[in-house]
Amino acid sequence: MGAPVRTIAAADWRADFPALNQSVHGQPLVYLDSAASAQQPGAVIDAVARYQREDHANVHRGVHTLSQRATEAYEGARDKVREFINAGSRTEVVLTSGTTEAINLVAQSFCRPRLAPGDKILITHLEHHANIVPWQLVCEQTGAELVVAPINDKGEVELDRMLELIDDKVFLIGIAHVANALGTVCPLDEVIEQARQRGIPVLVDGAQGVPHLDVDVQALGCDFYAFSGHKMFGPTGTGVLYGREELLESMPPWQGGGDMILEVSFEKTIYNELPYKFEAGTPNISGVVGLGAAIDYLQAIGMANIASYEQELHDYMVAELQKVEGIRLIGEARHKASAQSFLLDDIHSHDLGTILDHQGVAIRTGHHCAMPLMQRFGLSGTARASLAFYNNRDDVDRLVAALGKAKEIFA
Amino acid sequence: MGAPVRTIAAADWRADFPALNQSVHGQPLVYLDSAASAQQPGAVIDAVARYQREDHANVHRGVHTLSQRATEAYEGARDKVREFINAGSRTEVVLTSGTTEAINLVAQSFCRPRLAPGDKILITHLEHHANIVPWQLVCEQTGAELVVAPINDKGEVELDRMLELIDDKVFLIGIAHVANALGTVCPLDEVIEQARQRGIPVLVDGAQGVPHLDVDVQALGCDFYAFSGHKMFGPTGTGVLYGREELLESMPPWQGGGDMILEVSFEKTIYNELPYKFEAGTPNISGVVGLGAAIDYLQAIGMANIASYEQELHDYMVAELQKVEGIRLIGEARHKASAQSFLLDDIHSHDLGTILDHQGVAIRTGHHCAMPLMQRFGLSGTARASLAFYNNRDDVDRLVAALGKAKEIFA
Amino acid sequence: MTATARDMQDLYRELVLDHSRNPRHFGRLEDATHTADGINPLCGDKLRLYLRVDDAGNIESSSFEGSGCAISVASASLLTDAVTGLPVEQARRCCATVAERLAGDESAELASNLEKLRALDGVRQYPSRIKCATLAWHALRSALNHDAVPATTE
Amino acid sequence: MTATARDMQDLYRELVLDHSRNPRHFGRLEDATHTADGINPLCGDKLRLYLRVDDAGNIESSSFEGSGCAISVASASLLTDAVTGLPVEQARRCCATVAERLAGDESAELASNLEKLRALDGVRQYPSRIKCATLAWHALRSALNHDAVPATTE
Ligand SMILES: Cc1ncc(COP(=O)(O)O)c(C=O)c1O
Ligand SMILES: Cc1ncc(COP(=O)(O)O)c(C=O)c1O
Repeated sequence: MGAPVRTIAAADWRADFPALNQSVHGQPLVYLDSAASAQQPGAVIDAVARYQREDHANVHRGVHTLSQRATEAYEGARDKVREFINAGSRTEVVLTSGTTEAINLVAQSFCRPRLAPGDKILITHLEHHANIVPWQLVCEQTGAELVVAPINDKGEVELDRMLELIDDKVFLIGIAHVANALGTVCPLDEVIEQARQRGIPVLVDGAQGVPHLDVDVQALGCDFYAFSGHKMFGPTGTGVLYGREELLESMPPWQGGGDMILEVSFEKTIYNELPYKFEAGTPNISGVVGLGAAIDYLQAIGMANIASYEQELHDYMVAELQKVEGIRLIGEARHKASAQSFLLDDIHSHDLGTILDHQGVAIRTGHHCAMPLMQRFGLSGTARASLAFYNNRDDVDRLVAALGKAKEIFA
Repeated sequence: MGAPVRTIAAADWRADFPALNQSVHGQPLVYLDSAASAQQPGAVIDAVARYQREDHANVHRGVHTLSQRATEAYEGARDKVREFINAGSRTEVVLTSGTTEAINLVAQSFCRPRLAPGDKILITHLEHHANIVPWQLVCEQTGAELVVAPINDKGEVELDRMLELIDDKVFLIGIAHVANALGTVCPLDEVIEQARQRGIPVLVDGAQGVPHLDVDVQALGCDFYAFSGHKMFGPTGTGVLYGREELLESMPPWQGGGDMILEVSFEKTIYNELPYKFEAGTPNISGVVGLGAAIDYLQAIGMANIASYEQELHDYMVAELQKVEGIRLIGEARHKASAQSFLLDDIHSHDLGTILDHQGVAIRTGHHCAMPLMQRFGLSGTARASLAFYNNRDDVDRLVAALGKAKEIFA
Repeated sequence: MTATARDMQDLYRELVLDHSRNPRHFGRLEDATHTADGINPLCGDKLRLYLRVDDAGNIESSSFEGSGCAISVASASLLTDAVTGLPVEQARRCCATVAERLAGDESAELASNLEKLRALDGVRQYPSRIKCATLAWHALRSALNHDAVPATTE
Repeated sequence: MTATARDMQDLYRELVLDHSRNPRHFGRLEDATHTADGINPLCGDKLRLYLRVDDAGNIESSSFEGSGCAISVASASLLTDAVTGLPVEQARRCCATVAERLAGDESAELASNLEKLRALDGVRQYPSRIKCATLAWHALRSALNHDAVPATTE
């Protein structure tokens, strides 16, 4: 469990992140794009480099010392993940290349063999493409139907209407923990509660949940929870699919190769136990070692501390942005985390991005891999500032000042 | 093209690899397990760390400076891969998490939608599980049949019999460039020539080819070529599927998510162009940057130099091993690269591995993810020493001396 | 004026802002003989270009519609100004010249009809924005080639 | 004698080498009442354990067949020596004791029938080999539980 909640100056943490200590276009960098990918603390960068300098070998099948060390490092990281999200068992922690692969795995291995025409996959209107396209593909392959729960003008899931859509034809529900484009925190408890009553599995896209909230998959009661290492201050090419053991057991392997089998002959192949059944081939060993180091780093601060620090900073950002003349906030849900989308006057978000970058302020612009959401708001894109615990009020002030400059240029 | 062939002391190169400069059980490490996973030069380790310290952000969709730098680094590495294997175009270079994913991609996206009962996939008896199980899975899914070309007692593909098996029912041929367990270099030219005459696509599993040979996919004339970064001195979690553009164009996407689409709506999704259509989600950016650095490193030495240096060392290793009383070499193909499998007296390979490790000599023992091959030889496993260009004659001498100690203990 | 503002005004020159706010030849061209879509997936710019080519092979008129950033809209607007009246072959050459110029090739001299495109020179310092500036020109080439798939800038 | 040889002789003690070369109770047990497979996927060790349990719940006889490294074969051979004649419940407890002992728990005292298993203490320094030493004991537990799936050591 995390450390007790305390108030700490973000500067303490910021200094741990080498990439934040640089200038861009002659200005100290203000990094407000963590929702796309987060920076890494030096501890993670060093853990990966140290692993490569001292311990690297292939895992699982080696009797020699380096292979043994590599296996311990890799499997040790799995244990850290288990503890971090409070999974019941390490067999429920499947290591993947990212959220996207994790969701595709569920679509192809859990859903594809069982879906029939008339079945439905239910998602919401604010999902990232990673929680849309895999379902579109499997619906096309099986004749099932993709059903979309609506959102309101604030960017909140319309809970009542979503609950109404949960009928016996729904085979699986996919829902974001936190929406990447708008920062909306979704009503997981209510959706999961209703789904459970009908025995419908729920996959939570936790890519934006894990970096900002204290996640406990058993308390949530979800069946699958997917997230990415690179959004939680770890390496790219790493990710996790948490799955309830009973469901994972029932699924055929997705990819074939080394490590996911116990025994291969041309006549018959016996698959390995969980979680290895779903980890074909040499895994991203150094990346997973880095992911373990990221978890150590986060645990030392405590996710509850991070969540409360960020909440305060998010509120400050929203308040400051609202003071900017000509701004239009997109996404005004009651519960939000990290991200805030907006438009300024009639300046195209892409132009805004360039002008802010020129002042050292990095934001993301465009559709944020959530085109249906953009269509819902009649937009082709937004500007989005997203926070991590290494940001502070100065960063927000710099953002606001930079918006002022943009207005000048487009005056 | 590589530098002109010259003779260089491997010591020059060895010093570039930090992990090799350590002791294990009090003895200087002799690393003879590169076929499982290779060590990285400092240049690769540093490139990854530098990228994380200075340039990291998500790729492709960002307008700000870091995102721009990350995109250039990532796409720049793709260009290096293209040049390294002489692909015709960067659109033919799909970045994957490894050989295993690359082969699964072809099985699922190229084969699955087109295979019908009665069709055949032809492989050989010396394949790695990564070039067996994906075909078993897709055969099960489609009713196609997996056909296996035999090998002889030396561990060579029986070419005549393989060519006979290439009939019009063969939909695709999967064959290793170099067999990982035995080191056999396969007769690609003849197989590809025959396959082309009948218009049958050939996938080459190049996991053990690329680290040791000068690979030119256009000269080979294969349709797909798959390999892993971690076996060519780059990071784990990276790999490449080279595919001829015409074939890649004809294939539906495999995984869904961000980056592999141009436009998403709930009604209709337009997939992105090659190679992005096959790269769903945030890629392993830092890993690919490291892969690019590995290629730079290899190009500076020249693959032709590496191949000729290793050939000489391999011959020396075989000659020295043959002098050991009680040894039985497994794999005596005329053309070999890197690996040599063997048995010593009736010492189980696992025990041998421990005894050698205790003397600082790291080899691999067991089935090497090639169980059908082991069955072919009536073995449950072998000991395998595999070379890279950072090994030298001293390493071989230490191996031979360590085998002597093993004989003493089991005397 | 700060350095930032100055640099930025080099990118967002008066002419660019003017063309982006008041794009010329904006809208659908009835009885177009050539048309093509341009998509910049990175930032969501989307435009459709229309041309009417007469029997002699001259571009009689041109127009575009769609939405995008200031740079892509201004570039499309400048394009329609520049190519209207040109023989097809000359318009094709313009695509190449502009692409080279925006990619930073100083030797790519701009013919008089392309003079105003100098206003876009500022993008050269912003690699991610070059694609915005060239989008319309890619679409022009597609239109002239009667390509079926949308031009993209990747 | 070199340090290496000494350390290695701590792992490969005479007793271990003897049991691995001349495994006791090797072969199929006809009229077995309990049987289980053990697989160590990491190194290819594979064995099948047979037990005949009488009506009073005592292990009347036991045997094993299969192939594996010296450690796993010796451990299986020692197992059959140790559990033959034991009541089932006591054999079950042995599985736990041996597992703890091999995992390095010094306090896991070995009853007299398990005395000889001290010979395997050397594996504790070789984490990858502990699985070899425990494989047969995992299979024993599976057999007593009548598990359908092979015991593995992961
Ligand atoms: C010949 C061969 N093919 C495929 C693979 C699988 O590569 P990876 O585990 O990197 O996906 C290997 C590596 O073990 C190999 O040696
Ligand atoms: C909510 C959400 N889901 C899924 C993803 C996909 O994650 P990745 O690209 O790491 O696979 C992202 C990240 O872009 C995201 O924000």
